[in-house]
Amino acid sequence: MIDFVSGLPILSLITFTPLAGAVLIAFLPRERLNWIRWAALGTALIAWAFSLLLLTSFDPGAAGFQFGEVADWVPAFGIQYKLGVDGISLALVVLTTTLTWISILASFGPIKERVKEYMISFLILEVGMTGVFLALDMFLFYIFWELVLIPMYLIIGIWGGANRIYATIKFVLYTLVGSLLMLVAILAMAYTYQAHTGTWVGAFDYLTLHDFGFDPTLQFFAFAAFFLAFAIKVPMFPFHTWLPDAHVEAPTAGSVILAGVLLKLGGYGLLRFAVPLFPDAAHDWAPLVIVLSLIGIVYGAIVALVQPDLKKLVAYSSVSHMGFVTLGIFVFTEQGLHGALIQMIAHGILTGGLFLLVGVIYERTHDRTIAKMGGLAGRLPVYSAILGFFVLGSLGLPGLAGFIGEFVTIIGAFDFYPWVAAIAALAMMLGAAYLLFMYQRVVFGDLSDFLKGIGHHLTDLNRTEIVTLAPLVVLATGFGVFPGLLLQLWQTPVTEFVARLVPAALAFP
Amino acid sequence: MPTGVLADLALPPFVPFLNWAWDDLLFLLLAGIMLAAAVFVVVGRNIVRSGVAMMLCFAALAGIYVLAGAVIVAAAQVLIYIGAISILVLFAIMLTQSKSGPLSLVFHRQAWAGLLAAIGVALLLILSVVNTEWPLAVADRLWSVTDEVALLLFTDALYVFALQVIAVLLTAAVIGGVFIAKREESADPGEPAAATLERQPRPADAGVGGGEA
Amino acid sequence: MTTDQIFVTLLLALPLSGFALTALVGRRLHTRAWMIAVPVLIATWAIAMYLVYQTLFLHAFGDEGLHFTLYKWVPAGNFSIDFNFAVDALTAVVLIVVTSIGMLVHVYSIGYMAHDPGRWRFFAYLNLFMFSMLLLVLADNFMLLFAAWELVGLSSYLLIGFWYNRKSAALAAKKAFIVNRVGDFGFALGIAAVWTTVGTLNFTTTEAGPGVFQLLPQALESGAIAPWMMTGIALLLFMGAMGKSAQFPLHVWLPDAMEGPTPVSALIHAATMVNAGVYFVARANPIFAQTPDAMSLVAAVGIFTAILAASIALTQRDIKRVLAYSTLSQLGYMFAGLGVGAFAAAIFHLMTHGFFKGLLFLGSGSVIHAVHEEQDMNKMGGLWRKIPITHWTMLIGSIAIAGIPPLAGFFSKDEILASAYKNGFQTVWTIGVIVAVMTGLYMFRLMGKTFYGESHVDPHIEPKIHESPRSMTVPLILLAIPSVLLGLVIGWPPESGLLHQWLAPVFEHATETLELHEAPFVFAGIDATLLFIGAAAAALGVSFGIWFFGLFGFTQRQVTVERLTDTFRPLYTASFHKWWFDELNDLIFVRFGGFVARALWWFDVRVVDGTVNGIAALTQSTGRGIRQIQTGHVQNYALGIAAGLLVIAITYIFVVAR
Amino acid sequence: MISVDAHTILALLPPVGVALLALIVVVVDMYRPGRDRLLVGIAVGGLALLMALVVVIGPLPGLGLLTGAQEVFDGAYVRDSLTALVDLLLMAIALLTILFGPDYLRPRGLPAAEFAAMLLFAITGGMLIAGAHDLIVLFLALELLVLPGYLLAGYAKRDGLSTEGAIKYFLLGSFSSAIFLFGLVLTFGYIGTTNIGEIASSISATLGANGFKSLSPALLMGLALLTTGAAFKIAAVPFHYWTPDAYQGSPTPVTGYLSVGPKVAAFALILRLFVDALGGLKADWTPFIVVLAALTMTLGNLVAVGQDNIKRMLAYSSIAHTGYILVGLAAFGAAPVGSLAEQAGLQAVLFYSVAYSFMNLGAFAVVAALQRRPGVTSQLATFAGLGRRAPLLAALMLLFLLSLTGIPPLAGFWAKWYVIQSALQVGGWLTLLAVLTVLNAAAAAFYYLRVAVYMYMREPADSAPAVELGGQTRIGLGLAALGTVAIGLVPPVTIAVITMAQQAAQALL
Amino acid sequence: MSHSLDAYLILSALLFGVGTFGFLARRNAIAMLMSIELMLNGVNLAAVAFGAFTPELQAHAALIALIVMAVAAAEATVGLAIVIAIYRNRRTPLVDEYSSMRE
Repeated sequence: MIDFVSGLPILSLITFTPLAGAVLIAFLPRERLNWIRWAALGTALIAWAFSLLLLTSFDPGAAGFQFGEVADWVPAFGIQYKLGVDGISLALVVLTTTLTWISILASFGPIKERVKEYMISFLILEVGMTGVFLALDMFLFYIFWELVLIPMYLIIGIWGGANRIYATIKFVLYTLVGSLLMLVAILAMAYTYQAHTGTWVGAFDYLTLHDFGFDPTLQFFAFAAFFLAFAIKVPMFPFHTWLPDAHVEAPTAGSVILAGVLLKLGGYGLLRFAVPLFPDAAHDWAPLVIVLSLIGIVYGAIVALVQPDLKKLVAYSSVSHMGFVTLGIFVFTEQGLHGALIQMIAHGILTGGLFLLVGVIYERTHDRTIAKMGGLAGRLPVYSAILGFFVLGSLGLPGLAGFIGEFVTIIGAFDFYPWVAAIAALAMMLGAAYLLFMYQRVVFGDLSDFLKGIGHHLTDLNRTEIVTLAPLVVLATGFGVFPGLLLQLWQTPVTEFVARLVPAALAFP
Repeated sequence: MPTGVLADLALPPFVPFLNWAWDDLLFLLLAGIMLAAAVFVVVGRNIVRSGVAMMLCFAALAGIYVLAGAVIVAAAQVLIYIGAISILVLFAIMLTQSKSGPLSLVFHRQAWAGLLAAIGVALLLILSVVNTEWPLAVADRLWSVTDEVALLLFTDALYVFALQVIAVLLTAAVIGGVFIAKREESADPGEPAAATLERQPRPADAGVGGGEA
Repeated sequence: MTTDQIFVTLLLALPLSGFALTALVGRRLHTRAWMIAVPVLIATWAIAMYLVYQTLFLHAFGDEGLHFTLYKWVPAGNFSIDFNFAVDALTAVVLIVVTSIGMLVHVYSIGYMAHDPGRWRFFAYLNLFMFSMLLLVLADNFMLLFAAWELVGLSSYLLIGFWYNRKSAALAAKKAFIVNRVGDFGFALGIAAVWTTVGTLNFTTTEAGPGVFQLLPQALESGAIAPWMMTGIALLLFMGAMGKSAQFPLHVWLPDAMEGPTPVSALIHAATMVNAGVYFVARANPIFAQTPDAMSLVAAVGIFTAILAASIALTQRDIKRVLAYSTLSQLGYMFAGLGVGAFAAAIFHLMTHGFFKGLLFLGSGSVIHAVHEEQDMNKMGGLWRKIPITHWTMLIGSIAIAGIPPLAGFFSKDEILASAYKNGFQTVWTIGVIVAVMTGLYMFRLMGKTFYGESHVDPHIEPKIHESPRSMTVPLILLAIPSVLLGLVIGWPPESGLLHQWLAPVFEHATETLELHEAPFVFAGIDATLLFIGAAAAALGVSFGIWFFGLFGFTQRQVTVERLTDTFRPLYTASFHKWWFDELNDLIFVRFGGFVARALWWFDVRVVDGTVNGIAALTQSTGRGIRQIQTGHVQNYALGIAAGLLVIAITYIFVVAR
Repeated sequence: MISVDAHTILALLPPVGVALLALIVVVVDMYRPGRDRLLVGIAVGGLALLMALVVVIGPLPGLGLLTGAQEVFDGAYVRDSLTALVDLLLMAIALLTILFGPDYLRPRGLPAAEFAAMLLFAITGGMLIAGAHDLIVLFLALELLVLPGYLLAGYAKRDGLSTEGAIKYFLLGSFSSAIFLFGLVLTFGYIGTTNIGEIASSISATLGANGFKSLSPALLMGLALLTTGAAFKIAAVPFHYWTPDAYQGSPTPVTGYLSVGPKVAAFALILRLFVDALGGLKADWTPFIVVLAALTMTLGNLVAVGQDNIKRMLAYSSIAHTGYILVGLAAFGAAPVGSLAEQAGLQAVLFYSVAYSFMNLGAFAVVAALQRRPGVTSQLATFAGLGRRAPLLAALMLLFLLSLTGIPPLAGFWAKWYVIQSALQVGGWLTLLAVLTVLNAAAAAFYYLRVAVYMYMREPADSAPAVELGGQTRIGLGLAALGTVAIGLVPPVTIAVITMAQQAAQALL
Repeated sequence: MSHSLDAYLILSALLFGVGTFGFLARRNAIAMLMSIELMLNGVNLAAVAFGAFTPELQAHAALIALIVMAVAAAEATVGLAIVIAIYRNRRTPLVDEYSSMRE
């Protein structure tokens, strides 16, 4: 424990440092691209450093939330500015801060237009994402949740590809439908609380509501609303179709954050809010959610097999991988949850890396069509090797983080119901199939004519790109070999989570 | 017995042959004139004649007001409606050079639907008033209370207040009306030479142009 | 940590660091890229031998062997998996094969890969493979073993696809990985089932707590799980073994894997990795022993693979493919051995086969090298004088694999067949004997077509043929020695040789459970008869081979072969086309699977996304529709208001007030 | 006899002051014609002064010389918290409109004097509506509100569209006035009074004991006529037809005013009529409000989706917002008598009106600023590339649009928040209405974001003229933005508005 | 008949209805304006009728009628001003030709 951290509003610092940076950048002259870039990177690095500081001071053994910060906000409704961190949110916060600076760094080259707006958007995006993970007040949570939307809307819409407007509007509308219904549910929840206790105090407080115990009808509908919001974000089948579009059109860094953090918001929401607040409803809904997760896992993988576009392939692979997250959460076993969590982190790291790599090749060739690629191994050996690393990580190679996520989830799912695990495990085969198929076509063979036409622009990774990728490689390996680093971080909340839910454990069929 | 205005006249109590009260006859007569004139107002092809018919209608209505004992209202009706509003309307007709024309110019294509709707509204109104027991109403109508009206107008706070509001209203209407109706001597700078009309939909790429203000 | 524990750790750390170093700096070493990898491997081999010595000869770790935990790997609540190792007799035996052949292949590769610009990658991958393989052998729990299992798959993938600009290599690598994944799918589920049932994944009982091999039989006994569940678990686990050891129907990847450099074929696809399945089933013998149904299935799959592969091997023209199918066939033997309960015999065959098949592959590599990367046997012939060391060592290997006494193959193979017969699997035995005949035939077909008779080598290459460098021939010679002697040294007398003594504690319980009453081998009666039949079958096969394809100066009977081929044309075609398994797979997975995937994609775009877009479009078109009521005509608007008034009034008066 | 005491003067001072201000403007213009800046100064200064005066007079929460409702003129006019709130709001609306109006009018050769005078007269009417406690006063005030409105709509008298909008507005408005008037007379004839308090007590005492069932057909007819008239004024579907045409045709600043001023006043009218006078019958009129609300928001949004003219789009959007506000009224109606939810509903109506005024006026102010140069159309294409051409203006537009969408933590979000919350407090059918509201809000995001798409994601036309902002427009925009942000984000402001709305709601009950 | 409230009210309703019809059916702006005047007169008639039959309301009703007249005058002023303005632009008094803005 470092003592001085306990005196700092460290969570607010992490959350709002990027905002300060955004304000700073707003005052920088538009033409000074490098000032803007470095200011953004510096801000993100400071936020990252704060998050690491938090990590060092965090006590994984302690129950409940730590480093809490509370201030009244709208006392009329008992709305508070309330932040707190437990192992689960801590891991995701650090993932967020890490991926943010990587993304910003990765944008140095590709983003040449309206750099100022871009960096501001990105930093505000970070505020929203971090805030979602730290908020302990339903209202505050909702604010941060929506705050994420606008910067992402701009990032896709302004700096995206040809069909970006369709993609970004689809993204926003889809997300908005879910989140607005969630708002209704939050309000209904708060009102029910108020009607029962006669006071608004605590009506939005997560911890209070957590122990309140809502009646079944409310649980049913509120869960439905929460679930919809989060399922869209995750995204679960059949609410996933915004994802391929958004990914294909988003700029590289946007894709990285989208896949790396934004999807996690959904998973986090499910396990932090939807399930603990409405345990009975969650229990009733679980079979449906599990079935959808399984469909997502298999379906996403199969559809990924025939994608002609690299980004679409990775996008559909996200659908498949995130299926493990929802599956893990809703089997209500300790292993399932552990698996889901580590899968979230792993997916963030690995898919983030894949998108960075796709971005690298896109920047050089202005194309992502798999069929036009081929033979990169000879020309871009480092690139190919690192792509191979992420492909293997993504298909769940032991030793890398993705394996732990999938395997532990399968264990948890098997504990719940063997056939569920069996179907989920199909992803092992299908994942290998589509990823290796892609890898083979892109990397192996002779250099394609299209790539030959690129000429000397087709260069291997430069130093910046390696700097952006190296941390991801290290993390993916580190968490694959020492998953305990993560697992022990969130052991306490996971235990609490499972204790609240007694699953209807089915025996061996 | 005839009451009201007709009470002073030495008339037989009932209309000969019809056995109606005189004021009933008068009422029917006026009502008939009024309705006929009103119908003419709305169906007449020549709008100038419509205007004149409207004056007739208002005049007949003034008579009915008298019958109903509201002499002051009748007087106001003559002054305001016949004297002011109708003349205003006629002026407007002249100014806009509205002429008579074929029916297609008079009535909108959906006039039949308008007729149905109007009949519906009228029917509903009639049905509802007929089927209503008016709790405050007395059996027979009362005689004029002109002085009371005057007294009320200047003593009842409500009407004093209303009068002030009407004053403001008329002021505003006059100031605005004059502005809108008055012809500009010359086009001001920046004004498009001739106001052009903008039709929807317009090509999406038209960034500039058109006369829409 | 004790010294032995450090050694075990080093056993893994050395090749891993070798991999890392070579990957990082190997490129700058140019032709000396081997300079990290090979010494590392030699050191590894030395340590392994030390451990083998400790385990097998000094019995230093007792019957249970050495168990220790490096750190807690996956502490996911009560799913708590250690990074732990075990060195017992079984491990030690396999270590001998793995490290010895591994070391020799490394040395061999110095010469073989000398002219390949990618050699640094090659050595890096080889070291990675050795690390994975050693981890697989040393792992003391299912999950760690599974991890290693996948890692060897990865190394195999990398090495098969080593010549990445060859499309066939890339495809073969992908195929190998994916087919293995099919097996791993079952394996993973099996592991999940094990954990769900007993709550641990540790193999054996240690201080840390009871292991699976103790708990599962207990659970069965106590009725906590039904027998069919036990069978289910065993079969799921066996699925993994089938994938890795290329058993029917997951055998399709192995022949294609010959796209890799020949040393890889020798090391991974003949001597070590493909044996992992055998090793694992032997390791899991306490589970399999509980479920006779599963055992029978293992035996059936094994022996079917044996004859299937042998039948294909008879007609292949590519020298490495013949060896590949031969490997399949021999692996089939091993599984047959496992299935009939002859665990030790299977491991015995694993050992001997490792050596002689490694030898054969390296030899074939030497041949291919000599004829300038030509693999078609129809373009060889008469090479025995030009590359004598290669020829002689390969001849030894061939005799060994054919099962001619007293070479190694004879002992191991016949032990399996004899056990099959004695344990009541007469069918297995019968087929096994037929396969033995076929083995002799296809091996000597290979020898004949390659080394004897007239030369069909390209005349341009013919004069350039020369024996391989010493770094290649020395390993051949070193491998030839155990191919000859190993059987006699550790396999005699049958069923109670040195190997059996070593492995007895490992398979003790299984043998008891299966109630195999081991009558000691006597050189008479049924034992001798079986021994004789085995030897005779081998001799018959070899004779046919020599008869048809020659030996040294004996002439080949081309005409006879052709007549024979014509007579059995349908059979020949089937064999030549490998019974159309690739075509079948192509149909099912590539074509049908592709169709399904495309259909789902269509579904995704048109139906799922179509619904989303449809809702949006519907909203827009509804909006466009409703817009029409805004006609721009005041009268229309007024009519609308009047209609609204009517509706409200009528509802007020006639509905609400009613 | 009439007694004019200090309280009467205090109570009437604000509307009288505004009317006088209008006259002052006219008179000053007579003697110093064309001095727009002076006029604007007078009007703005006067309004600011009067706003301060309202604050001084009260009754506002914890403020004002008047502490409770002050009835004057025998109860014909009442100054309570509702009056004070609406007064303030209308004056703020007028102030903003006068600020950004002249910059638009001047280049078109239109005088500021009549504009300001009409505007001030109109809001005098609106302010009188807010305090009207007698149907006659209500009607007169309504006429005072709308007659200058018709004139303002046709203010650009040489422009075909402006006059077209004006005549449509006028004809339909007069039609509806006649309808309203008939309803008034029928009510008068039946109940025998026009005083709202007396009507209310009469209804609650005897007539409305059994709801509509106990009413005579004539009174029901009267109510139907009143409902229609009122629904017309707030532009609820199906009485909304005039809105798009009038809004589109009017000079843009006028459109801005029309979209908020008359709407706020009309809602004050609805509150006085339906809550104050007919509150006792609410069980029977509530279903109609529910249907109206549902129809209004849905139709408004559906039709707005396809619009290419931003003024027309915002017109439909304003229809949709009317629907949202009606949800608050419906919540009041459906809530049990005397419950907190009743108050919450009214509070929501008022809060929404406040928030809506600022953001909608702001949006129109941006449009007006863009159209400063005559000839610039209000087609969406005008906005193309605004993010580059005028970043600040674009950012403000984005702010207003986001607020209209209901993105937290802007004012519009809180507005929706209250509306939904009040609906949820009641539960039952109102929950469905709340859900419909948020679905509508999501659909609305589509067209609001479309503007953002044009601003940020489309390239400007080459001929796009530079955008210059007038000084007054700047101030106006700044104030509107300040309101939009502060109501949402600055707790004291939020609380102040909430409390005002709350007290106003209490005053009505 | 003239002694019955209903008679007056029916008459008022008829006048209102005729006005409504005119408003809905006529194309000329001024004719529509006149129709509105008819409607307002219908309302006035109703007000006067109530006054005539209700002692307490008699004077009030008359005042209401007067007020309505004043409002009608103001409306007419404004309306005619607008009609004149649009006539200047469009050269037609036919309202349904003012449909530049729709949908």
